[in-house]
Amino acid sequence: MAVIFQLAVQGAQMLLVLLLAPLLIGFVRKVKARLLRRQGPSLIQPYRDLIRLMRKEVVLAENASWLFRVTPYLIFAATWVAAALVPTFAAGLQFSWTADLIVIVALLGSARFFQALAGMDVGTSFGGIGASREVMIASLAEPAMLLIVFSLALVAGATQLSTVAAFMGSPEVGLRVSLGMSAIALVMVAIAENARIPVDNPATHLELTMVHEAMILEYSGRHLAMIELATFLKLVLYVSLISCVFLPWGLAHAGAGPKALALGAVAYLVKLAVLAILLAVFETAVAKMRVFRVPDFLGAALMLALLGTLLLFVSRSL
Amino acid sequence: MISTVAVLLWGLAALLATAVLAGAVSRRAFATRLVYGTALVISAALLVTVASHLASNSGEVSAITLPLGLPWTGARFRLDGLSAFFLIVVNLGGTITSLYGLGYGQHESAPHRVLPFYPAFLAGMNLVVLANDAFAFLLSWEFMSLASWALVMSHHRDEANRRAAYIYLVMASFGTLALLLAFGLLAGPAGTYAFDAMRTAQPGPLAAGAVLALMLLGAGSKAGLVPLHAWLPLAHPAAPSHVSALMSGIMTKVAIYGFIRVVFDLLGAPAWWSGVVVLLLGGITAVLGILHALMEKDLKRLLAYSTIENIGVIFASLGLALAFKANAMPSAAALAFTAALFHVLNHSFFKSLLFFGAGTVLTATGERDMEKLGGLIHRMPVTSFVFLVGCVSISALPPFNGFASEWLAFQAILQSPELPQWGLKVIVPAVGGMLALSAALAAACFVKAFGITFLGRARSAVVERTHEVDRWSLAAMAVLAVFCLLAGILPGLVIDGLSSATLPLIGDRMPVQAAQPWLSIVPIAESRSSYNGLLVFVFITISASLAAFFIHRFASHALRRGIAWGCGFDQAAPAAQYTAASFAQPIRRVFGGFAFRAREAVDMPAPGALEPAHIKVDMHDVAWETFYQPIAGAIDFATERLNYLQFLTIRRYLTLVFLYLVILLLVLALWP
Amino acid sequence: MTSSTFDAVAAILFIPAGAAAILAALPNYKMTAVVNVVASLLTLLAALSLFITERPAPGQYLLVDDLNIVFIVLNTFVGFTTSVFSASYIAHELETGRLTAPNLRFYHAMYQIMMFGMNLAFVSNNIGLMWVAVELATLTTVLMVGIYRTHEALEAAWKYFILGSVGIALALFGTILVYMAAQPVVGAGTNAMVWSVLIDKAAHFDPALLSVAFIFLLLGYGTKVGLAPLHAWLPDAHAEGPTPISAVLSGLLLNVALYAVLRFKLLLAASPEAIGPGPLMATMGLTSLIFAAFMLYRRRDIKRLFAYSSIEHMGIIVFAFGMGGPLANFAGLLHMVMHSLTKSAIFFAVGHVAQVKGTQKISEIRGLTESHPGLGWALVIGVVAIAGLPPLGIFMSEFLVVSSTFARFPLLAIPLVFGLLIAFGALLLRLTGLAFGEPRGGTAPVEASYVPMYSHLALVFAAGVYLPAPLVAWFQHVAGILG
Amino acid sequence: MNGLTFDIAHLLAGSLVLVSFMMLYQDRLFALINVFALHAMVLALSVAWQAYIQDAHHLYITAAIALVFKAIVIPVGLHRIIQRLGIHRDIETAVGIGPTMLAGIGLVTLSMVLMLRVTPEADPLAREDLAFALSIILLGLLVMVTRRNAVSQVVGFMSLENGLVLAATGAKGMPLVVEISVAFSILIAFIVIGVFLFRIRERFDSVDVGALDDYRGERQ
Repeated sequence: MAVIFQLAVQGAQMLLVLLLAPLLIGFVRKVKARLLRRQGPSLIQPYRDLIRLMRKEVVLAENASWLFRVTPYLIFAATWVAAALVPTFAAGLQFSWTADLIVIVALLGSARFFQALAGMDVGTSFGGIGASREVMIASLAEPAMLLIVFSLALVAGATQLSTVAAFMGSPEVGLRVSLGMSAIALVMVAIAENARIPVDNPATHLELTMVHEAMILEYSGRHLAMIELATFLKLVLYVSLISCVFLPWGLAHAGAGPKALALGAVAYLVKLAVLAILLAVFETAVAKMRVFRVPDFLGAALMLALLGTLLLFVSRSL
Repeated sequence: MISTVAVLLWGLAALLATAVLAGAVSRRAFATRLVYGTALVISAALLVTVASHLASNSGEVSAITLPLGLPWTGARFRLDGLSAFFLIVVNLGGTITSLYGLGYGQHESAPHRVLPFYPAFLAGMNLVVLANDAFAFLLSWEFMSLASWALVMSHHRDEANRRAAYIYLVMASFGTLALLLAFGLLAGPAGTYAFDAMRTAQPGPLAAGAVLALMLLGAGSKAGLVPLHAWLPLAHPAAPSHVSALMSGIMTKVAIYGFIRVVFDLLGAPAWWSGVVVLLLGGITAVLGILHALMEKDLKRLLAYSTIENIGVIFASLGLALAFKANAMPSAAALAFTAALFHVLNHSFFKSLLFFGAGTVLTATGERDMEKLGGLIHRMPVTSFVFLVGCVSISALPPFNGFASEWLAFQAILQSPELPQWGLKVIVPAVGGMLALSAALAAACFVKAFGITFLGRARSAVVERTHEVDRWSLAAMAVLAVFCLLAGILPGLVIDGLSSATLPLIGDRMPVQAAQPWLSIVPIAESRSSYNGLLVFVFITISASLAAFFIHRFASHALRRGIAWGCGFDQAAPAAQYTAASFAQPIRRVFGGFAFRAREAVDMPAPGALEPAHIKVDMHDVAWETFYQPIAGAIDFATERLNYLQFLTIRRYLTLVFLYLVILLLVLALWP
Repeated sequence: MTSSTFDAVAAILFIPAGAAAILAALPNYKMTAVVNVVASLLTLLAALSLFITERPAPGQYLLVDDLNIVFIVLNTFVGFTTSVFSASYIAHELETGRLTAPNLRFYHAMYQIMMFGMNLAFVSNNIGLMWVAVELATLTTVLMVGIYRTHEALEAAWKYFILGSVGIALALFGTILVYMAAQPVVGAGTNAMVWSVLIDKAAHFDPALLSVAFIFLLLGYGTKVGLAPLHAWLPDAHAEGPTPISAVLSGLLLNVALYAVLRFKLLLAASPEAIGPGPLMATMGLTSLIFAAFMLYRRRDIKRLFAYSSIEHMGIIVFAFGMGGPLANFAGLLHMVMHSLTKSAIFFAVGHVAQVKGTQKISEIRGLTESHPGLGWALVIGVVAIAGLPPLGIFMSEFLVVSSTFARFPLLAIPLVFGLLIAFGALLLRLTGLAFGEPRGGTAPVEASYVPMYSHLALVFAAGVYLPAPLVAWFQHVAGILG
Repeated sequence: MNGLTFDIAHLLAGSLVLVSFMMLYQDRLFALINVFALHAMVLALSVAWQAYIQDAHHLYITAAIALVFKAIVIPVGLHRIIQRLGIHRDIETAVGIGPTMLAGIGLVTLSMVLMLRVTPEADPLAREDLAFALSIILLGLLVMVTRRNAVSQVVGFMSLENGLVLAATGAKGMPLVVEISVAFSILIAFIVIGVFLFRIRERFDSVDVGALDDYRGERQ
């Protein structure tokens, strides 16, 4: 019985992230539009876009191989699984022990790997631009992310997100300079990973500046829908990751009663909204940077993360 | 009851006999099939023997002493957990490589230069792992080098190959001499060269430090530890591809075995700083190796450099194990050690797979230069698929095997806070960062390798004519691909298998994983960290197929082929694609400065001018220029100076004799 | 019984001497070659018979003990194989007209005289006699080195002759000094020159005299061992003489001189106050090793190359004996035997190469494994062996030398290893050029037989993997004698 | 033995060293050869004296060889060669006379120091003889290395060998002395003939580099 309930919760979470993802994007866009004094598209516009894409026919480049057609599903699957493993409203779900933070990061890595390959499959220079820039960004973002994971794990003594979240919620965390650094680094990484301004502009299609869009330039129809959805999921993932690690309040524990779970869900939605607004504000405030400034940006993130890790020992044992 | 070692030795004797036989018949048509077939059978037999030995009585030691080799020591051979594991690695590699050779060998231009040495090489590697005294060890070690040297030399008409082989063997014998000195220290003045005797004798701290340093020189130069790696990217690609696979995938592991055998087994309790040294070397090696790989456009050289990276990862884990062992943290040490061994196994899988892939590409197109390839995925579907699997595994992406061992290594790194020494506390996470960086770069590197070679459009005419290669090669690669997946989704079983190797050396083992629910792996406690490759795999498959199902159920099926978007220019020439160099350019900009002292010189014609723009990049192999060239220069200088002594007149020679006599007499006169 | 063994010793001496006389008389060269082979074979058999028959009591002039049996057997064996090789080789030289029939007769006669001289040096129990014998062997080789009568050959022979003569003089003075040291103890007369007597009484000799004596002996005989800086004659003598003689020089004559040095080392070691011979020899050995290693790089003549490698290996051997101790001495003996076998095999190969390619210039010889597989691979094996790679014999001795040295005197092992590595680099570099690459030079088939070459290599290989227990016990005993 | 015999032996040996010095001083070939003849003569005398005091009659043979062969035959032969080769007027020292003399003195002192370390119990005559012999040998070598000309190097070698004979005869009851002196005479004959046959005019070997190359095979 309990197991069934657990499974239900797990499934609920999977569906939740899937359904919330477009909404979050819509919300961010809406807020940005409002900050620019525009009306902006409606909140559910992303859903409409996805459905429209589904209906459209796929125009496949002549040179596209099977890899090109399989990739969207792989990306979607990898991202979805990863997103489903991050505690959103409840920690310690049935399958949370399947993967810890490192695995989640790696899953996103696999998604990126295939996306870059797909970008190169068609054999245009745009795909190449996108792929090479993407892997360059990743080659800095991933280590930064892992160092963040290290410092979290070294504090909480675990890489298991539920445990980390529980620990961060508990009073013995205290206020640590290194955690602050990790938080900042995590935000920076999240921005880079989700191809947001100032690293990349999700709205642009100016060839020379785009990174993520360049890779998926040749995608259309249902394939594009899959990829778009995966991108949305990724944002949700990072937002819920930040929230569950650095704002773990109200996070229910699976197996807790429906009431706690509902409470957790509400808390989660609030966190999402807050972070989305922050993101929108930030994005409107800053300008996109040149591609070759990105390494400095991420290098800073990397250094912060490393510093955070090293300072741990100072701040803990002394 | 004949002991397992004896059986194994008989097998090796058979291998050597095959080598001799091959020498006799190597120019016949049937020789290729015969030799590789025999090697296949024998290696498989050896594999089965070791496996059954492990299964029947794991950890039990079986030793034998033959009246060969060093007279008063005899040639001693011993099969324990560690050697059993490495024997499995070696013979698994041997079996599959022979299978591959059955097909690939048909395309060999000079079989009589490959066939005799191939079985000898296999036998040499086996002997190193079995050897139980210094002499037998070094003899097999150098025999292994010699056989592989001959194989590298097999296409000797190419100047580059000759140079590669030369540098390789010089470095190899440098390593051997270092090992020789190390064993000299361990054996002591009495010359007790048996490993059993060395095990009991405990060298002093200074001697132990010297031995560690010498082992790093000796085994490190064989494994390709920076800065001793210079020979590796030259020699490995120069050999025929299946031999490259053996050298890169297996021989480097034998070198690692040597390091483990001496440092973990013979040397006794390590000092904590030894962990620091090995850790740092490992981390630096990993990063530099993969950066070099990223800059390569020769497919096989790229693979060779990535071997250096993986060696670095393994050494880092070993250093971690040393550090934990030195601080009496057996469980953590066992974790790190297991991670290292696991990665040894994995690397032997996917590196062989990738070299096989490169070999098939080479036979199909005759090209190693990625800039001339591209679009092979249409011509060679199977090869490209298995190569893709290899790329995913080596890039440490779940749910494949490369990730599992990488994950274990990270888990081991996370044990570092318990270490008492501040140096270690600080260095271990830093090295962890290096490993993370190298993993990310590895992914980038193999996106490039696969993307440029197999994807996109053909960059040269050769690709149009290519087609899929023979069944043997494909079978070999398919088997390895399956192994990569299995080791990735069932890591628990592998970890349990490794316990028999870990237990005797570390004194502890990782908790039994097979008992875990759903076959997930849990290094310490589920609450701390756990990973379930199987479930991840299942989830991805399910959700992907769910998505696919959903799409095909509800979305439109319409599909149309159209030309790719080229800013309005239709059918841009294949040359317009990204090349390997241009793909690596952003990363070169980021890391090239310190790693290669890379300089870019762009001459951009004035706007409106019609002449093409040029970009010139010059990169330096820092290790080569810092260590090798000065040494070569010094030797050259010395020879030049001394050479005058060949051209003196007799009177001058007499003067030499005379002066020597007078000096000696003076010494005698001043003798107290 | 004793008489029968004395026959063995006598045979070792008289067969070559008699053969020399016959050969000097025989007109036709084919016959001479055969006689030469037969005589050498008989000598070898006689030497082997020393094992089965009981040894003669050391007399005033002759002595057979464990130490010199090693040398005698090695000497006669290589002498025999070389005679087989030279039979076919010299015939070819005759066809190409580098030699004439009279030359040949002279050559074979000299060959036997040289064998006689060397055997005499080994069995002589009298330091004066030993001196005479060594000089006899030297002078015969001088004559054979100059046999081609070319400018280079005469040049080389002359250099060899002059430096050799000075060596002779120094060695003689050393011998006289030993006598002077012995005479007050042993009393005047021949007894004061009998080694077996000297070694017993050596403790009472005057140490200062002995020390001076040893220095002169070391330099005198060391000149013939080819230790740097006394080596000058060696490379040219090897390069310009007929190849069989190069093989004999490297394989045997150096050993003869080495043997003399060893005898006197023992004598000196027996007298406590005298200077220790060990450090002196170790230093000279190390110097020669490193010097020769560097000299290997710039060699353009293939025979000169391997001549320098002989200097290098003599350096290793002398170093090993200088180090002393059971391990090092064992290694030294083993290394000496292995070096003789390998180096003569290499010179056989080089001889074939020079004949088929018609040149000794390294730069003009390429891709032997392509053009002459049998020959090329033999050369590869030989060089691999001489470079000290397993599974061949020299590896074992170098293994023992290096490891034991490092365990005892780490600081000495570093230059040793350094020298070995430098030499290895040079040899391998040249080998790569010679054996591999696009074939260059003549492709004429080899008439001469490969048998001596391959039999040596086979022995070296066997020794590298397996040393029969009796041999080991025997060597260990000898190593014990050498202290 | 009584003082007189000792003194005579001592005197002869000492004068031999003195003659060696004279050889060092010569820079003309003829003069050098003449001095060497004197050297040989003194050697003959001292050997004869040794034969007399040790009443070892075989030593007379050595003395005779020294007198006939070294003091007469060889010098005459060398004169011939020199005239044949037309080099009798050459001044041919590689090192200046002065330094050579200094070096010679150094060598003599060295040999003295070495030999006086020998225990006094040893036969004093033998001791002195050894000291002188050693210095003669070293001086002979010095001549060899400081002279460029083949002939004078031969002369140096012969004086060296005289030193050996002196030592050998000084050693009481040493066997094989005669044989050795004979052997050496033959050796020297070889050398002289070699010098003559090979027409080695100036030196044992040319110093002009071009010639060196084709002589020594190396260096293309």
